[in-house]
Amino acid sequence: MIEFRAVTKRFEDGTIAVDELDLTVEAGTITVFVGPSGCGKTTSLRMVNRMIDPTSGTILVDGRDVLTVDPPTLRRGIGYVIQQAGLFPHRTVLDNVATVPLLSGWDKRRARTRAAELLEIVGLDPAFGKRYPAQLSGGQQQRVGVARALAADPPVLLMDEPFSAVDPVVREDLQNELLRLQAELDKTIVFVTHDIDEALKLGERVAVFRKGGHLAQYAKPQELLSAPANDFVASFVGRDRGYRTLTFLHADVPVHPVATAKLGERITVADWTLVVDEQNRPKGWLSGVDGEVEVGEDDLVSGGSLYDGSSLRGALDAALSSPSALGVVVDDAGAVTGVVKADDVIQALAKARAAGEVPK
Amino acid sequence: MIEFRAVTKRFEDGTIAVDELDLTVEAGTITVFVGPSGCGKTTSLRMVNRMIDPTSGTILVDGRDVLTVDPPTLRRGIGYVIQQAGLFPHRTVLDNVATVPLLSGWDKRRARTRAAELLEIVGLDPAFGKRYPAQLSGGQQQRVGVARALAADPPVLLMDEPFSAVDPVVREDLQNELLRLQAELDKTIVFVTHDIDEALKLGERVAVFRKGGHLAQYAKPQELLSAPANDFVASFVGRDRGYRTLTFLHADVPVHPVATAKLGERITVADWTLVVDEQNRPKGWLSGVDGEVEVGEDDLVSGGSLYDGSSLRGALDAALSSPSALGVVVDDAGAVTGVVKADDVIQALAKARAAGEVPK
Amino acid sequence: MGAWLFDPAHWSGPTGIPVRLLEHLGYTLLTLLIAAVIAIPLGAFVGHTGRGGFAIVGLSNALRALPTTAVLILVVLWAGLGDFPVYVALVLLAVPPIMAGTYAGVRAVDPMAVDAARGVGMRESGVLLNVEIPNALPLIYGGFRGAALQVVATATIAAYTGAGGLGRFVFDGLALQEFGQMLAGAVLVALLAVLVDLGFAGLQRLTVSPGLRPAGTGGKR
Amino acid sequence: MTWILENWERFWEVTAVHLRLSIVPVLAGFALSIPLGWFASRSAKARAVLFPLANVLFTIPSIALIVITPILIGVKILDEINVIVPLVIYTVALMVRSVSDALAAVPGNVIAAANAMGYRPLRRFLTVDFPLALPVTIAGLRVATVSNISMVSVGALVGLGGYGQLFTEGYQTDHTEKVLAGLIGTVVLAVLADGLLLLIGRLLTPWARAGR
Amino acid sequence: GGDPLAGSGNNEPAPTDTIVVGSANFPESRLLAEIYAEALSAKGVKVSKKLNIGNRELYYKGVQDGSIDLIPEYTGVLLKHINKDATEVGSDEVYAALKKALPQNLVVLDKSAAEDKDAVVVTKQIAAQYSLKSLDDLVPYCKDLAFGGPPEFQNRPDGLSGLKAKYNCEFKEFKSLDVGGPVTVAGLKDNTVQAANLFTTDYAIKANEFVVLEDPKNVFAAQNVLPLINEKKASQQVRDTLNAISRKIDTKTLLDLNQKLAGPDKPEPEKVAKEWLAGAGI
Ligand SMILES: Nc1ncnc2c1ncn2[C@@H]1O[C@H](COP(=O)(O)OP(=O)(O)OP(=O)(O)O)[C@@H](O)[C@H]1O
Ligand SMILES: Nc1ncnc2c1ncn2[C@@H]1O[C@H](COP(=O)(O)OP(=O)(O)OP(=O)(O)O)[C@@H](O)[C@H]1O
Ligand SMILES: [Mg+2]
Ligand SMILES: [Mg+2]
Repeated sequence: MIEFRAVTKRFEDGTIAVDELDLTVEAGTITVFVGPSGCGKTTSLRMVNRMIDPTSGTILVDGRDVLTVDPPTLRRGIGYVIQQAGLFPHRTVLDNVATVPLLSGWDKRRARTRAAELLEIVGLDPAFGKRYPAQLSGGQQQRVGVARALAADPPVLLMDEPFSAVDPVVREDLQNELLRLQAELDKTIVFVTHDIDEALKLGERVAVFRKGGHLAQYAKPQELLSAPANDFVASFVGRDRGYRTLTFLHADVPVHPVATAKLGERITVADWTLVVDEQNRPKGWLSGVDGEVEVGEDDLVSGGSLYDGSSLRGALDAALSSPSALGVVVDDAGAVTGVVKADDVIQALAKARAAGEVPK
Repeated sequence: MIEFRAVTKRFEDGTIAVDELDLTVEAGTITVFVGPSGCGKTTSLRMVNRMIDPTSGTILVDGRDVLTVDPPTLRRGIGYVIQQAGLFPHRTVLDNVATVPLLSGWDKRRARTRAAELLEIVGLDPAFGKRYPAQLSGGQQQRVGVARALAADPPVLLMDEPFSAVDPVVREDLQNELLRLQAELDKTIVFVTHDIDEALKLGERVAVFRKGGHLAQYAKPQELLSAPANDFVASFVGRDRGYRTLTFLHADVPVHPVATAKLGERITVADWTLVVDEQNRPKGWLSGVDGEVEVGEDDLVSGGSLYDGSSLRGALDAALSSPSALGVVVDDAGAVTGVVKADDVIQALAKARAAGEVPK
Repeated sequence: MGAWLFDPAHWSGPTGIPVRLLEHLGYTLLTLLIAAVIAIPLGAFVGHTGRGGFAIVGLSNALRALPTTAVLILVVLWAGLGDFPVYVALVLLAVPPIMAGTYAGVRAVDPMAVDAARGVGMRESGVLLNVEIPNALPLIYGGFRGAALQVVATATIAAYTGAGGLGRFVFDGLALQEFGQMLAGAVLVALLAVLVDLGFAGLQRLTVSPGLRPAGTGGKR
Repeated sequence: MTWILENWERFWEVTAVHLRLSIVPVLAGFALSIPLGWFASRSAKARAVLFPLANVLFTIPSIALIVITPILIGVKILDEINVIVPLVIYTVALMVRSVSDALAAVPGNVIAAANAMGYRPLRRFLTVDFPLALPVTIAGLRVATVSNISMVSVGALVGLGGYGQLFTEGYQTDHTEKVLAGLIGTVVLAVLADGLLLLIGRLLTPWARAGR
Repeated sequence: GGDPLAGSGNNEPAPTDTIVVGSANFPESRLLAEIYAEALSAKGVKVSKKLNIGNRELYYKGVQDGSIDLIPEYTGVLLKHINKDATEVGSDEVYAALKKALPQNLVVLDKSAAEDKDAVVVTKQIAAQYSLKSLDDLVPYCKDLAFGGPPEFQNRPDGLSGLKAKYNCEFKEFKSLDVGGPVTVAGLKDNTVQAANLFTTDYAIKANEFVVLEDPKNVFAAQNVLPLINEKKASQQVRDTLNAISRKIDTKTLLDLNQKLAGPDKPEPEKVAKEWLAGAGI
């Protein structure tokens, strides 16, 4: 657990980067600091491992005032993933990852074994261990950065815009990787970003900062969306708040049966019919026509997104994107189990609201 | 108009960056090239102003084969906005903007006057003219980059990830600015990005590239969303395709009357009531209670996004985000004119589909 | 010159070319060692703390201005003949480039890497020794090799005070109007400089991490 | 110091000579190293030839070069050109690398922007590449200037050395003050020249300190 | 030739009516040059100075190519420089031979009585230890002693080869030092060398109580001071003036002047020259 108690940081030139911050990061969760550029996210983060010391106030990590701990010792117990990885260019990937264990006095062999394990954990082939950072792609470097921070198995992990240097596709991979890792490792993670989508995706709780180092809101993501504390948060969280709120609702939506047909079959199609393959996986829609037709590839209207039962958002999008207005529901194997309707989603939302599941 | 005719670029090391590209960029439109990193967007763009020459194929700008024009002359007629602005650090902002006019032989005075005008056009205070690029924020630099490219009033503008270096908030500003400018100036713009949202927002037509320099799809944004040509495009365009499709639909949604009340009034609230201020601007919702109450700030449930009549997307989001499930509709002055319902949006979508307004 | 250089008589005895070469090399190496011991810690410290950079650049430029001959003469006038004045003059010559190279090298280390070093819990000494210096090595070598070239060239002046080294040939050749001998001396000096530089280039290759080689040579990508 | 005050005229005279003998080579060497450095920055082959050559030239002992020069170029033995030519060679040897590095360090996107706006090569070099290379170039020029000022003294061997004269004379008469006077003169001159170049550099590159 | 880069200054070709006075780069030569220059300009001759021009090898070229017109010289060494094989040692013979040996365009004027010869010098301690007075006494010990002198001393007939030929003296080691300058003095004092080549008028000999070894076999030729001048510049007035100076200078004068130059206040040669001229009534 990390507690900020009335923490203020004023730099020598008078800039107040963080202003009377009070905030508690729960153990075992990912907490995201988000806000526009220059709002004090990095400064707040770096006060935790004493890369910066606060002007006033107290920061406790697991109940201990960080100012009472010698900084290098403190830092060895706190993983720190820096923007653009910040790897040591002169060391191999393996030695980069082994840094903290070696600093903490592990013997070389053990540190390296551990480092090799970690490379696997973050999804890198151990063969990369012998390369130098310059020989890796941006996304691979980020993974090494995460592995390095995890090496000494610290209970606390600080991550400062760790994924900002990679393109959106790789970024999504890394985010999913982080969520998978956290499910296994259960660290206390503080994650800084200025990308609200990333914050909403990763954060169990999100702290929205605004210029001047003020905490504008500290809440669960769904709460930010449905009940932004003020105009700043509302505008920062951006449009689509209502739609995004659905991400966090997992209420049941009724799944309706749907008429299906296989390619090559001869059928009469009165209404929209879902064409599937041998494994019952969706191929596309056939719109209603008069009389009997043979189902051919060319007649198919391709299909809209699929709904895998994850959240109301997926259900609504499946329905909205489907030419038949029916969202295709699939199981884990990708086989069709039925369809959902947009109306049902809207009713499910209303029900969830009434049940108080949507924060106000 | 820019035409790519069977254009291929193979670099010396054998990399095929662009493969048999056939594509026509209509005059007076913004065309966006989008795709994952390394897919040949930049290469395609730079062949237009001969920063790179194609290995085979022809590129015509306004009907003229670019290979027949001396490169510096060609380039003075084509504005080019480079990633991270690429401003000349040793020249003032004004002189940066005046570069091309001076190169084209304008006298200094006239070039400067023109540059000062352009600063205003891109939304910069002319006082910035005397500064050096290093004294501007990232977003301001981008504006200068755009102004510089516009200086000689070229009919064609090439923009290579011009907004990638700024944070999302500033980025949105710049995008809006560009759309506003284009509405005035009516240039032929090719815009490169790897951000699909940006592509969908800015592009009248979007070319999706895939690795190896292949053109995966070239279509209007709504068509990409509703009818991706293949799995690559579908996955690149990402989730929320259905929801995003609504952005491009401007069908009418019925606006229902809503019960309103002013702060301090004493009323009986049977159902959700919208509280407004003196100018009839929404303040928040009051949920239905028994008996008469005085309308106080504290009882308000804050309110969801507002719908200004722009697109079905806005209408749906307003409804989804509202605690009352009623999306508040406002006029240009921000005054309440009524509410919309999610169901109505879904029906409007169905109607639009039936009318063939959603591409298949 | 060729005649002088390839005359076997000049290749033996206590005043022969091999002896002079070794003497010259001796002056060079010891000078570089002393200069490195002085300049690297100073440059590294200033580079690390970031304080006094302006002074370091100014100081090293002022030191470069000291005419080696004058320093040599002064020290001879004060302390008498021998190797000491030669070393004083040469060390003063070698310090500025090594110091400037070290300073610039440490300053140029990617601030992210330095930040990360602190972030993982290295102490300041560790940051300097394990991250900044190894990363600064290419530039340190740059300064060092520049100094080596200068010292090899200038160690010639040792002969001015009657000491040995290849300068002997240059000065004697000058005094005797034997331009063959003088040129041979000059060529030997240049040759030695190239060899010394190659030697340090090899050392650099061995001691600088492959991760720091310019892109393309650091292995496949 | 008293020597300087008592022999002000003579001191002034050697100062003037010293100044001339150091400024001329710096200017000439700088002018020569710009095209050479440009060439080196463009071509790896040129670098492979120019840099080692510069290194070797730099290592030829100055005494030897000063004495050989008149034989090679056939001017009178007491001509100042005999000191100037070797110093030009040293200056070029030092500066080629600086200029080349400086040009190579000009940000690629700025050059791309210039090309894209339709600059032709020469104009681009004069108005974009070279100005942007100035800070690094001037840093190199400062070193070259200071080295020149220090090296001119070697010319005393042929009766030309500016302050070098004071060294020889002081040395032969066991006159420490005179040597010191020359030393002080050299260092002061060097520091002044260095400061002047620093100042000129700042005036020429106002953008370098813009922003933070 | 004129150097277009060098701007104004020393380097323009002197107008034909100006005499450029040069000197070698040791104090005595500079002093003598100053005396010549001062006396000439007092007589209304236009004079410019180019002093401290290295060794004879350099400045003699300068005299030949017209860079300088007048320089103080020493009969013996100058003769040897022009004619390596010259064997004359006596004062008058050397002078006569020299006049003959000079090229067309150069002349020497009257020689003075002042002599500044090469000599082999040892410290008082060494002289006492081996009881040395003359080079003859040195012969048995040559092989045990290190000798210091200018590099050119090794090959000169009036150097090591002369010592070997006439005295059969071969030293254990030769150390290249400077031309009768402080390095040589320092070498003697700290016993780096036990015997060394200095010049007889060097004040350091007296100051350090060195012992000058006699040279009965005349290895070292006579070295009378005289002006070497470009024939075209040697007008009668110039000749008269310089000859008058030569008449006034003897070895004692040189010793006194050198002592003054080496004095604690290290006066500039120019000043010493003026004082002497005033005193000598020229
Ligand atoms: N060492 C410093 N001295 C003075 N001001 C500083 C210093 N470091 C940061 N600041 C200022 O403090 C404020 C907060 O900086 P901080 O780096 O914490 O912002 P941030 O939220 O991380 O921004 P970004 O998203 O750009 O990384 C900024 O205004 C910044 O300019
Ligand atoms: N000069 C070159 N020589 C060899 N290959 C090159 C060269 N320039 C680009 N490439 C390669 O061509 C391909 C396309 O590059 P391009 O720069 O056009 O990609 P891009 O789509 O703009 O990518 P990004 O989004 O990263 O800017 C890449 O594989 C790249 O590595
Ligand atoms: Mg930050
Ligand atoms: Mg690109």
